[in-house]
Amino acid sequence: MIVADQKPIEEILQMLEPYRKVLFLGCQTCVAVCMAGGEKEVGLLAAAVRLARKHQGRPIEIVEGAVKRQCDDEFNEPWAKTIEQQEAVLSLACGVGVNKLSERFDVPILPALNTKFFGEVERQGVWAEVCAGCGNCILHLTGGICPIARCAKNLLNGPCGGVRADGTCEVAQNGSRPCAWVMIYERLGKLNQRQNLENIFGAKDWSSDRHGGPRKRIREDMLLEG
Amino acid sequence: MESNLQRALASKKFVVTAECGPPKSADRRIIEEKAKLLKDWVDAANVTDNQTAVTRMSSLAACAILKSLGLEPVFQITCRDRNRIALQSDILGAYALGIRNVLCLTGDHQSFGNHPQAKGVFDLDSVHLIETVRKMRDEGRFLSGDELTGERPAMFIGAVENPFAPPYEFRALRLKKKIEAGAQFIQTQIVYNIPRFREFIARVGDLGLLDKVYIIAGVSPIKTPGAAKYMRDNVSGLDVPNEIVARMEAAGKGIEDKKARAEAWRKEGITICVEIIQQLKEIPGISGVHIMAIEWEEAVPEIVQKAGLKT
Amino acid sequence: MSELKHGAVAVVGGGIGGIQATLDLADSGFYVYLIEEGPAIGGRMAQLDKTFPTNDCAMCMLSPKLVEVGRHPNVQIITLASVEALEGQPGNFRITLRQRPRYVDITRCIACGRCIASCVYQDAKFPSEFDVGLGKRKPIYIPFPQAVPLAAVVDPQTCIFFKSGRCPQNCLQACERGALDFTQTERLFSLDVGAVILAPGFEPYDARLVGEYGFGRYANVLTAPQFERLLSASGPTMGKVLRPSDGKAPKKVAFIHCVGSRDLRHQSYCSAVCCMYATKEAIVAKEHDHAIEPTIFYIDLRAYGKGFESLVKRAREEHGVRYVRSMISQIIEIPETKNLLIRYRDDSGSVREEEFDLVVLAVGMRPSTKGQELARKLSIELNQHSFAQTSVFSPVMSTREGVFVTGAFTGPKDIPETVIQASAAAAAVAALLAPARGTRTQAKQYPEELVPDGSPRIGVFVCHCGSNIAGVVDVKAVAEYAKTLPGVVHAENVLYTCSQDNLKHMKDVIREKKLNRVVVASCTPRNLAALFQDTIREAGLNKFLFEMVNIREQCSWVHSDQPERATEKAKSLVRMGVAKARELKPLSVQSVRVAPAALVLGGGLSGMVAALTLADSGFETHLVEKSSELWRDLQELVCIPEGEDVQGLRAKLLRTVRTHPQIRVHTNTTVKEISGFVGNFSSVLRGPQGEERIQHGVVIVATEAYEHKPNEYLYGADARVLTQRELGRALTEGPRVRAKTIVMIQCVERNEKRPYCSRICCAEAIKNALALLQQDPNRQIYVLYREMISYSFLEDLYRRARDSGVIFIHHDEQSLPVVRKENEQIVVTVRDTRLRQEVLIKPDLVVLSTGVVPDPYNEELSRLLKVPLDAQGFFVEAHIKLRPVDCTSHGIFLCGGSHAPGTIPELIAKAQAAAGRAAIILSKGQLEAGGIVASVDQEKCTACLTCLRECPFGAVFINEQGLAEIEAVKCQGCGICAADCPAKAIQLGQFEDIQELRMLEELFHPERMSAV
Amino acid sequence: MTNSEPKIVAFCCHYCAFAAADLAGVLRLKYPPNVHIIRLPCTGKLDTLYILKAFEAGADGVIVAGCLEGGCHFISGNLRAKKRVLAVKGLLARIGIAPERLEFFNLSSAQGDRFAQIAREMTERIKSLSSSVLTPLPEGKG
Repeated sequence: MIVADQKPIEEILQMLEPYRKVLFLGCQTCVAVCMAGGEKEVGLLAAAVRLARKHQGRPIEIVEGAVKRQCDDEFNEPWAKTIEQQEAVLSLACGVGVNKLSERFDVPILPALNTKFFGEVERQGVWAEVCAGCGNCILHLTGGICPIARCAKNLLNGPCGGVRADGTCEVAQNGSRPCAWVMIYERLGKLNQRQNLENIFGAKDWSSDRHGGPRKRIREDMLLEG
Repeated sequence: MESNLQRALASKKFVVTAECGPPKSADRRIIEEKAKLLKDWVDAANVTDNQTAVTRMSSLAACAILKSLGLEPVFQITCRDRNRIALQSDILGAYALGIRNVLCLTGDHQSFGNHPQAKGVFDLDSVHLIETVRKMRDEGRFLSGDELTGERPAMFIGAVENPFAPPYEFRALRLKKKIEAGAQFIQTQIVYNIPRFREFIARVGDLGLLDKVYIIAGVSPIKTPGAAKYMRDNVSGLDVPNEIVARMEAAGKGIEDKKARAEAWRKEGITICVEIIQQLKEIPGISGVHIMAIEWEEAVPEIVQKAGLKT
Repeated sequence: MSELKHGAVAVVGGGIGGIQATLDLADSGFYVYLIEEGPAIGGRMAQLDKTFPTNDCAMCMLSPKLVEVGRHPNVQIITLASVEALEGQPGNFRITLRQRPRYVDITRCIACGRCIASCVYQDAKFPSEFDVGLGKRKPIYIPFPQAVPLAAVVDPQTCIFFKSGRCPQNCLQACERGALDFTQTERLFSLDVGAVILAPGFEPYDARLVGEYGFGRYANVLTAPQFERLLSASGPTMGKVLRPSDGKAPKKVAFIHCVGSRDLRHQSYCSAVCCMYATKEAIVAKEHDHAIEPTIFYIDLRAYGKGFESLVKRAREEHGVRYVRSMISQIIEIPETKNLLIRYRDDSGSVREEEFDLVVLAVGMRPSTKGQELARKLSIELNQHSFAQTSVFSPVMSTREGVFVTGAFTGPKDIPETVIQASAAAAAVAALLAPARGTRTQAKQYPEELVPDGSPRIGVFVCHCGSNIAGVVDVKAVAEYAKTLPGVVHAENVLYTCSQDNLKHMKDVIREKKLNRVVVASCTPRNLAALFQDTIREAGLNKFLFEMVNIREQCSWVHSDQPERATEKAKSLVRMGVAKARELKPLSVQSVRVAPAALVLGGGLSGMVAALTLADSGFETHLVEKSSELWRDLQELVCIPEGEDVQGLRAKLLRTVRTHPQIRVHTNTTVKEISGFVGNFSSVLRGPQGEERIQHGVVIVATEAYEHKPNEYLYGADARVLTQRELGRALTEGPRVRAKTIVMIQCVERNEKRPYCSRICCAEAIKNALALLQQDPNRQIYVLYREMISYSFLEDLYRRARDSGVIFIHHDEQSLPVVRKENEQIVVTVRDTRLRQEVLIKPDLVVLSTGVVPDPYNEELSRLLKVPLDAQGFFVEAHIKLRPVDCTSHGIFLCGGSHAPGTIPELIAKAQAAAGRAAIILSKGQLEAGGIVASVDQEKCTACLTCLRECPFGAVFINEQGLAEIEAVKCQGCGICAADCPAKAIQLGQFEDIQELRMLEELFHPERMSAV
Repeated sequence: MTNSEPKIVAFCCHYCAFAAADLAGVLRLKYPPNVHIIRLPCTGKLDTLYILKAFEAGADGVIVAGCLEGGCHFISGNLRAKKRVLAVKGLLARIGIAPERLEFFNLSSAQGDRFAQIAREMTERIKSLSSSVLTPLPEGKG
């Protein structure tokens, strides 16, 4: 799932400063699951912003809503009329939703969230990045643990010298993250696949990552035109 | 054989290298002073590449200065700040400036330095970098396969390894990968824990690697008990036994005068370092020591002398 | 017994035990007369501030139970009554009661307190029974604020009217309800019942009898029950710990253990609860006033129950409670300061004197005089300590058939043990009277529910409550105001909303004005909401179309000094109530059929007893045992008590279980899967004949605990080192033990990992020691121990062992005994804390008390049943005090050693209790699901799993569509899921967001409303 | 409303805090009338939104009162509520509302006096805060 974080309220208030009539539009998919932009967060943020603006003596009128998935036009369409009546829309979706709304509507679409990463739920309230979406998966060789996403230095040939004695990564504060390569080493041991580590992993072809420029995926057989 | 360091190692000499950190300024005199301090005492000097991710004078430039002063430089180059295009370009440039030794590292993470906001590059890892330099030198090709159109950089290729970070059993294997990639000499993390280092060397021996590479063990004199404790408790990848901390503490015990106490510590730090070097000399397969007297280059001559390494 | 049995039961004693037995029986189809000697039910527990080991608030736990009993349709509470006689036989008794006059009609009294305020005694001057004499009351009083029945009572002993006949009787005039009646007289009457449960409880030992402690003479020596009242927020000092002598806060507080207990001059037995309640009181005192420095003087610290050990640990480590192992022979009061001087022996053995500001005597439990009288009148036998005589194998049966005994009447015990016995007694009664189940109870018939259509039509009833509300709040203005609120079509004032005539009036108004919502503004919904809900239901409205506004306890009573503002507030509260009422929705309650069968997991002693109890109550029971035999090994799972024919018990149980028509025994069988929920479980059993699916309404986990096999003290390495069970086996089955010198080591391998007390080992060691001496009186037996846990009557056994020459050597937890071999001679050394030196013994036999460990199979069961284990692998109960055999997951019950270690009578009672609790569900036939439960809007659910992870009751599941859904039967209605749902897909009935938000919106906006 | 007392909403759980408020009444204790109680089955039901909505509706202070720790009738509802309140306090501070206006309390059903005391304390606390919740900031930060 896409994991996002709500922007600091100060930043949101600053973004909203010029506007007096705004739609707060949440997204009920990934960002709802990671508790950043679902209907509940829309309500909370709207209440907080109203309070803050009242406090500043500049009340704001907020319409609240949430759609199933902001990354699809069809879900956003029922809101078209409302959106057109607003001075701006504050999107509580990931960056995709903000882009999508911006492509469709001539109203400023403001991001309420910082979109962070693809993540797993480590436990309730904790999300962790485990996939970098690099476009060239090697997880079958690394015991299902991704060194691109989970090693701070994207190392492909084993851990650097900065592994703490307890096996955690020195980059993560107070041992909050295990070294990906220690994990890979142990996991491959369990799977009896340590031989995977003996050969050199060649330099990665980053052109499939976003370093190759914005990416697009096309499935010809699903195209409706032509 | 264009590298003096390589020549010294080939002649079975127990070599000494030292670290020479470039300044956080454009002042070449600092390099000159350090070069003067080290020149007669070491076989080569490593120039660090924005060590701990703190921005300093470029290691390439500092190497060139050392070279001009007659001190053999080891050009440290990290993957943190350059992609494969820049890395290869710097290797070519270094060679053109007369630099013959290169030490390939991944580099400390930018979050530790003075620009934690920086984007870390990490296009390649150290193994890839070693392989890339070897490929340019031996095959005359860039990493992509594209051909060099003229002189190849005949570099003496070095790498590093840390025997003191987990998973310990994996460290020798990782060294093997580096050797297979093209590493000819290895400089290790600072050794304080001799038994653990012996274990590591034994594993390296088991893999049949001791004949294939020169291993230069890292050492570093400790200035104060505080520094010892700090390294023991806070620096990941360093293994400082309690016994060393205790020796440092004991050295200053009962000395009231601050200066005298600092001097006692300094002496003990150097003594410990010398003792470690002497033990390392006895380990088969160790070809030399790399003295990391960070911002304490003046200790190097004393250590070299006391360890009986000056011939 | 050819006659039909009666479906009614008399429960004598309204303490927690009587209450539990009453509720269990009333919930399973029997009519119960709850007979209480005093003016209110609640018993000793009502007087407690907190309960160990969790330090939960006693009243918080008890009060809902009191209310439940008070309004249970199958319960009649008879207060101020005692039993005079019992005639007849099991199934057909006639019980005769004598009821003293209350002088107050409880059907009219509303506990407003006007009579009390008007009493000629301006100040309360008589010692309050509830506050153990520390507080004062008047001759007319309400026993305590949460009392049930909640009504005043007149004490004729102190009332001027009765004493002199010359009293203006202001109270009569003050009462607006005409509830007082000084013409009431004593009444003698009889009831027909099928069985009787006696739960008269205990009395605290009279500390006056222990003269050396000066209780009654020294102002600052209190008993523990008194101290409990000082700690209580509703006690005489409002929870402040103050010295009686000068009202100052004490700093140094001493607790003296075993006052009246373990002492041949008083009571020889151990009172079983004092060690823990003193520890609790010390902690709570410290929490109330951090400056207090508690010191506990004890002989043995008996922390033997579930969670006790950790409470003591917390007391020592977190709260700094000081424990001193020393008997106290005397307390001396210092006349000037009224401080108290205690002389004791400290750790080093030297005698010290220390001054304390306050001393609390941990008085023991003694059999109540009422109980002894009861026994005489009912011709049941008492034991040597004057507690009810029971047998090891029938722990809740008296010597008279059909009369059951429970709680502290059978011996000193704590609340959970009492509750377990109460449920066990109820289960035994339910089995005895199974054919008469449902003959005395009636299900109420309601008219068909009207479907609310169109806009809200709200009726508002504003209660005067006599002058309780109307004396402060301008209730007329409130009703007038209510009329102006949108949706309100009717508003009126009522003198007493709860009176029978008004309830009828309400129903008429609902019909006449076609009301579809009702708001009652009166007292707290905690007491009467159910009554009003029932009333509107009788008028055809869904009972959830009701909202109650509290303008008494939370308005008129707290703002009587500001009547105008109280009126304003009452208006606001009514406005909010109406706002919520406009949004109310009818909630449906469905009946779910209960599969009338039980699954009992574990075929040991507990499993067999549970199965038999269920089967005797008429329910099909599957008894599943993973090994090849039921109760395979006599000694392995239970500690055999001295002189009891356990072999005979086992044989009898095996025979009855095997031949019982309602029991199906599945040996060599394990459970492969369990799905479903309370009332409707579906399980697959895997046995020798393959797999079988069974449907059942309840599950009882009855796995036992095993003796721990140690790794130290040469066990397994030398044949002369045995465990207690192995010795027990040798003593009963041979070969003959030849040793002359024997060392027994207690608490073997009880450590950080296994910190709990196994409860049975001390008694087992003593029993074995006595048996060894019986064979050969010349033997030398040493028992090395940390604390001797010979609680309750086991103390007598302990004393007998000491008298017989067994040498008990105490050692510290830090200096454990050492066992080694020197040239084939076993040598045991230990540091004796009393002698303060190392002792060396060369025994021929070393016997290890290793404690018990839960069945490792629990882990699998825990996974299958989705019920938690604690860190040691024991099952966790729903509530350590009041629901000791229930699981948090409804429909699953616990007994056996792997819920908690116990002796045979304890295990039997627990098994009966679990079976009884389970039988309640089975006897219902149908379960109600719905009402105030959460539900998921499937359109909105994003399946984020937050609710699934958070639900404390495991009520959430992911359905076939991959979305969250809530099992209404399991949902308890807390609303945690609704509050945290990030998609706002979950709503809790009766507490929907829209309802709550409307209340908030209108709270401070009266102007908004007047515009409508 | 003509009085100057701060307006306070108290979200109380049914089993403990609401019962304690009842007990305060039974004991005839006194506290300021502007404390209005909203009953929840459990503080676990307290949606953080309710707190903000209470302030929006004009409350000057909000009390959330649940059972003692370990004493929740629904096992963990009060622990959840406590965390939520902590989070909202942080948010309040950042939108210019003194976090002291919101407080979480644990109390048992036997603590009638404690309830009255809380009601009085919160009233005093809020009175002592300089400005009312929604008074515009002196420099309406534009």
